[in-house]
Amino acid sequence: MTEQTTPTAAPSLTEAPATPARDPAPTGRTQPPAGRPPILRVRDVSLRFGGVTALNGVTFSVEDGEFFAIIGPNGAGKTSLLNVLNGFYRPQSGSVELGEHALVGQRPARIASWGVARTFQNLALFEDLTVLENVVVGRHHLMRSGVIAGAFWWGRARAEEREARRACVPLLELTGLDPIAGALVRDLPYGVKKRVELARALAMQPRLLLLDEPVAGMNAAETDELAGWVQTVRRELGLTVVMIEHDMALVSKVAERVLVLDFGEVICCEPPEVAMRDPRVVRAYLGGGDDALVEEVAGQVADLAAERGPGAGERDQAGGEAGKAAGAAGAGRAAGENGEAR
Amino acid sequence: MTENLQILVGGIASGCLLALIALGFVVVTKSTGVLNLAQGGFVVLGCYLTYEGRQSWGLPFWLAVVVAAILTALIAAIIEATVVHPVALRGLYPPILVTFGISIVIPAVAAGIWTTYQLTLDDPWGLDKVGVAGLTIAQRDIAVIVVTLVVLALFLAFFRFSRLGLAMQAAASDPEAALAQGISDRVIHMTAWAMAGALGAVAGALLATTGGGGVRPGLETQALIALPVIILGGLTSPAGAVVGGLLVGVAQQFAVVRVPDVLGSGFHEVAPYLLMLLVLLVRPQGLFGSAEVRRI
Amino acid sequence: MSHHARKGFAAVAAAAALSLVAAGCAAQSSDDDDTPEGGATAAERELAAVPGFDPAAGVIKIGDILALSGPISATAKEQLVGQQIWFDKVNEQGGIAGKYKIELITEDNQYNPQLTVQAYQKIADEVVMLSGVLGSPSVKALIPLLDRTDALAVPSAQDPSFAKDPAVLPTFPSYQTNVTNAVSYLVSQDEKFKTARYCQLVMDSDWGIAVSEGVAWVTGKIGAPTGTIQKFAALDTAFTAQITALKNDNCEVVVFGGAANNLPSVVAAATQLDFQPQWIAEFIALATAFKTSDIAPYLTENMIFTGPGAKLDDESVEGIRNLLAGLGDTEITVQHVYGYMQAVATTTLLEKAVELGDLSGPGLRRAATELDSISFQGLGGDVTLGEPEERVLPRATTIYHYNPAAPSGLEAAAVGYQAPEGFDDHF
Amino acid sequence: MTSEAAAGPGASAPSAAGAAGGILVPRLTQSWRSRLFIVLGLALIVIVPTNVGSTYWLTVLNGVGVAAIAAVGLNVLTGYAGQLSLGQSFFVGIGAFSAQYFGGSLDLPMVLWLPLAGLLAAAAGGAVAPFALRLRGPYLAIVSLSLVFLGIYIARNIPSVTGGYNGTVVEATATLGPIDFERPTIGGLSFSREQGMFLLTWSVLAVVLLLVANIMRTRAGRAMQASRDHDIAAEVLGVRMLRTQVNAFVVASGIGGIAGALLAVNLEYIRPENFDVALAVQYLAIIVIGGLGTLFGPVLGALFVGLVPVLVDEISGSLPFMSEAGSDGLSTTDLTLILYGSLIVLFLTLEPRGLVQILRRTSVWLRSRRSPR
Repeated sequence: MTEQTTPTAAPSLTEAPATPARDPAPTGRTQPPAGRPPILRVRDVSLRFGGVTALNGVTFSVEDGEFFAIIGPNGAGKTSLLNVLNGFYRPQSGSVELGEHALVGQRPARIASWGVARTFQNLALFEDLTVLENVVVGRHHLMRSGVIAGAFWWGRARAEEREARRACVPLLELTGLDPIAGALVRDLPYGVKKRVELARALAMQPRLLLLDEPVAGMNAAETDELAGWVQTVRRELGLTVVMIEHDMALVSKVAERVLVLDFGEVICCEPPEVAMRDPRVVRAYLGGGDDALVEEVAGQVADLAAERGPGAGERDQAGGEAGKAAGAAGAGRAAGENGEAR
Repeated sequence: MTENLQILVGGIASGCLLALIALGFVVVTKSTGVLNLAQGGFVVLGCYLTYEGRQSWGLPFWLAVVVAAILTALIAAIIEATVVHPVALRGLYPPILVTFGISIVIPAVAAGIWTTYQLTLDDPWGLDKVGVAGLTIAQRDIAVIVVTLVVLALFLAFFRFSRLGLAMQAAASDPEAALAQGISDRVIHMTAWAMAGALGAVAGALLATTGGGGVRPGLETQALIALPVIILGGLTSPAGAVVGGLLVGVAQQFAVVRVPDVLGSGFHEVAPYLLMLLVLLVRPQGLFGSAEVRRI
Repeated sequence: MSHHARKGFAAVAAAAALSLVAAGCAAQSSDDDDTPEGGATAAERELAAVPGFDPAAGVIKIGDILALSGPISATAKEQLVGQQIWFDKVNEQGGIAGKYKIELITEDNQYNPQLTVQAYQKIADEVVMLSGVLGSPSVKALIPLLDRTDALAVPSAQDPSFAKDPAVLPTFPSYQTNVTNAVSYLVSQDEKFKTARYCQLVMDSDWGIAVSEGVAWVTGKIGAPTGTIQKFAALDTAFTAQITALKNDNCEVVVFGGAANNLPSVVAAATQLDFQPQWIAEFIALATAFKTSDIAPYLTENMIFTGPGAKLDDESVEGIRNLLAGLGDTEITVQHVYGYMQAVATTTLLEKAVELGDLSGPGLRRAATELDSISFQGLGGDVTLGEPEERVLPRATTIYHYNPAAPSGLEAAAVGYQAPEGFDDHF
Repeated sequence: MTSEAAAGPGASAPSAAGAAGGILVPRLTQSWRSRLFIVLGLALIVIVPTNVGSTYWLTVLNGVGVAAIAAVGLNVLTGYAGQLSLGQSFFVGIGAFSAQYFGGSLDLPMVLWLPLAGLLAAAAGGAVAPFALRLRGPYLAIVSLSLVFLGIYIARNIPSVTGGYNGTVVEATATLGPIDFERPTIGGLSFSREQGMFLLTWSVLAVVLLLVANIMRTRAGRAMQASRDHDIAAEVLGVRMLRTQVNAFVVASGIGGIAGALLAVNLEYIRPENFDVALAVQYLAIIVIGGLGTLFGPVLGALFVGLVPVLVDEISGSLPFMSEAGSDGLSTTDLTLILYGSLIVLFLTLEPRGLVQILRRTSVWLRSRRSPR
């Protein structure tokens, strides 16, 4: 059932950045490696709510077909960043470009029509519609018929409806939802609902898929299952994915690069095995602390990672620990940001 | 000038009555999230129970009002516990419609018990008046204003100082916060309805004084007039209900005499709604309401 | 066409086929009306059965549609009692033409025009006519239906537009007429009213418009100055603003167009502002409860009321005598008189229809044209009948002073007063 | 059957994606049973008026039909698009007075005045829709209520169209080509006005139901339901809120306008006060009692709200404790109101998802009894 990724080489301490203190400017590979063109460019984005700075000078880009993860403690600004990407929040400064489109200032619906799809941390399904109808909504921006054509069931509306449903069937099969296509979403278990959300996002035929903590609230088995689905569809459809996730095991298993946010600022952007041992990252998750403690935890994380290796089938202990640490550290902070609190 | 002041005082008195009814709406909406269409029913119960207290039990006016308020509060709490609570959390519509059903039943029951003849409460003020700085003010109007102030003070004290009041405030922003204090939402909802019942009853008794037109059927519709008030002030703001009530009361009185004929007949009836729409254009959450944050 | 569209067509076809099978029992063949031929010598002939009248049982059924629930049901019920008293009296004396008993069927319209139509549909096949339809809007809503079925109703309403409508049998003077008479009465009592300033405090409704028409006409006739017209809504309870405006306009006479639930608040505001003009109001503005309330002195001091009736304790008047006998211990009100008069109009018409030998709708309409007028046993002025366009509403109004000692607080000052100034044709 | 059980109690749709392309064509009906019901319903539109002679019952049923149309409209806005509205009687009023204006004053035929009434109301709905975007829940409810008061105020002040306070007799004629619904004749048999009106009213209801069903199975209707269930998710999926809102308001008020036009010809006399708050609340009661966001909910709700008072009235005449007409005490209408109000409370407490849900459960229960596993 579950897709197994090839375990990446065990990370080594030597790859860790030399400077442990937080740099004023983000370091690491915020630019994608040469070769593949970037599909998403985020430049110097700052977002404030009243007096609270949610994002501060965030810059990075994502290459075509990349699996990109964003991590950070609670309240770091991850979901805010996602909300900027799909137009739900409008940053005070900075630019976001998707291919040739400038996204800042556009309505979410418009951005969606340019191929940005998204899932939500807490389920955001249409509970009183069937699985199929939920997925067909994903094709909304690909369809044209209006209310009058629909009312009279005229040529285009009818053809479009059939076409839309036909196009959704492979997606339902891909996500294993085809046997329950006619079921009301309200009646489905949580894990299945997550899949529906994924299928719905895929129905948008996205160029860029944003996943907001896709495995939040899931147990290890469910996490693995969903990770499998995500890997499958990404491979099958050749998607570019940007994912927010607390589950370090999942991140290190699937992500090619990790952007670490803290207090709305980028503190590093590296492959996961590098980022997770970065003392700045550890410090961010601990919410401060002296150097000795940071060293100690970083060492533990590295040891655990080396011992178990990322990408193990079960929930990764190191990731789990880091996740818990993140939770504990984050809880003490003034979160002040919507949707971040679990 | 005197004329304007005179109209202003009249507007304040009728605004206070609106505020009392609106407070009944607000306390329920704030604490339980339900828009209570049965508030007009409490107005009806209040005036007829006061009448009953006066005529059948021979109580003095004030005592009759207090007894009526307590009885109405009890009835309201029982209604909440038996029929409203089971649906209170089932979306927006079922609770509104349940209260609509109740709003149909109460006046019909009252008509069956007390007939539809016009009755008199024999209140202590009658048509008495006092002269203040060149103005003449009806004693009943002064009573209305004083009662509103007292009720408002009691209201604020309850929310500020009592454990239940604090829990209700907490519950308004986060239902679990109240539970954490060991007070169940059942108690909070019943208390809110009891308060709404008492507020409606007091307003009903004051409405049914001689100066207000006497005890008569159809008083439940007075609650409809308070609807723009609660939106104007902000659905969950007691202060908004009072300010909104005063604004509407005063605006309506001036609309009666200060509006040119070109605006057509019946203008002062829609004036509260126009005022409400005007405020909403600027502040969609009302004067004192807090803006709703959209969450993902 | 697609698969299921064909199915839809099949469904419609099936429905049509079914309907043809089913059609029939509720349809009427176009030429089956066998209404009796009306003849001048019909008196001896046995009356034909019509809906609401069974010659074998000897009972004529009459409908009354009025507000038996809701805010004005108390007064409506008094009207019903008044009607029943006269019908009982007629039945006691043998019935219509000495042999047909009257039976009254009541329906509640809640003062709602839409429900009035529904209520009439319910009893239309059981009654020969309506002895009452409460409320001008309700009567207006019913007229198209009455016209279509050639039926007839007595309106419990005072809209002058009903005078010449063949669907209704008018009984009462219009509001316009009452106002005209009241003003004329004042002038006849005291010369000062000839030059007094006339203002109005009227409900924002068709009633208020009717009152205003009356005031405009009569003040024009006597040459009195007119002042402000203040309006209010039915639910208003605060009148300080309106009374302030009336007072500032130096109004000496104020015509009040409002109901009993408005009057106490108006008096309260007037007392508060020490405003004491001469008031004119309809009897509808009164409630019995006022006699024991604080507003009674003000009413006694400042108000006259218009309405039908006579001295309410004057047993020499036939109508009053019958009402008092029928009411027993219950205190007589003008609403009783009002209902009683509708009953008198109804029986007068029925007598004529029986005499003409036709109790059908068209027969009743014809009876109304054959009648010259109807008198009301001393309770009100005659209504002039005849062809619809010739009909004239009663012109006489009884003027009452307020007196808590009198029955229902009304003491007749002038019975059947008719303004010498005359009336506008369309009143 | 088995897959249905797996999908939960609420799912009645077929479940296998591959099964005979079942899901590829969004069908109006899912089973032969519901198809049978529809055929039966269409047949009743003709059978009822031709077999019911009582003008009273026909008048009651005509009222139910008109209310059902208006409620179907409101259901689009409130049930499907999730916007709580207490303003439907405003749009019904626009339809009613436009019917009289176009059909009566201007003497246009029904093929013009009926759609025009709908269009005018729809335009008004489209005009207020953007304001509703900013308001939620009870706020929108009360703001929409203000439409009703404003509507009455405006109507009173344009007497040339509405007759002002006096109202106006409706002169618009209900004829469609050779068919005169006010004096229908079929094969030499003539029918009463009430019978013709039943045919007209309930046929329009059937058409309106078909249109709404079509909307709800296609793009625009799905967008409404999506924005009801999760407005933010819908927006992120490319659903334009303003467009969806305008669509819902236009459809809802347009249907309301058509209901108003039919109400006008049914009543024959209309006045501004007809279209008051009580009517608006009644429409809301209808859709909630019937079942929000369901196709036939408004029809069931209208039958309930229209027939319960009438039936109680029929029964209460024989009850011993009722007061005589004219005397004090509990009147028939008061008893009716008490029972009607109590039934609303009872129904919503027992089944907040309405009569449709009760019917569904009953039929599931019946089927499970018939075929025990």
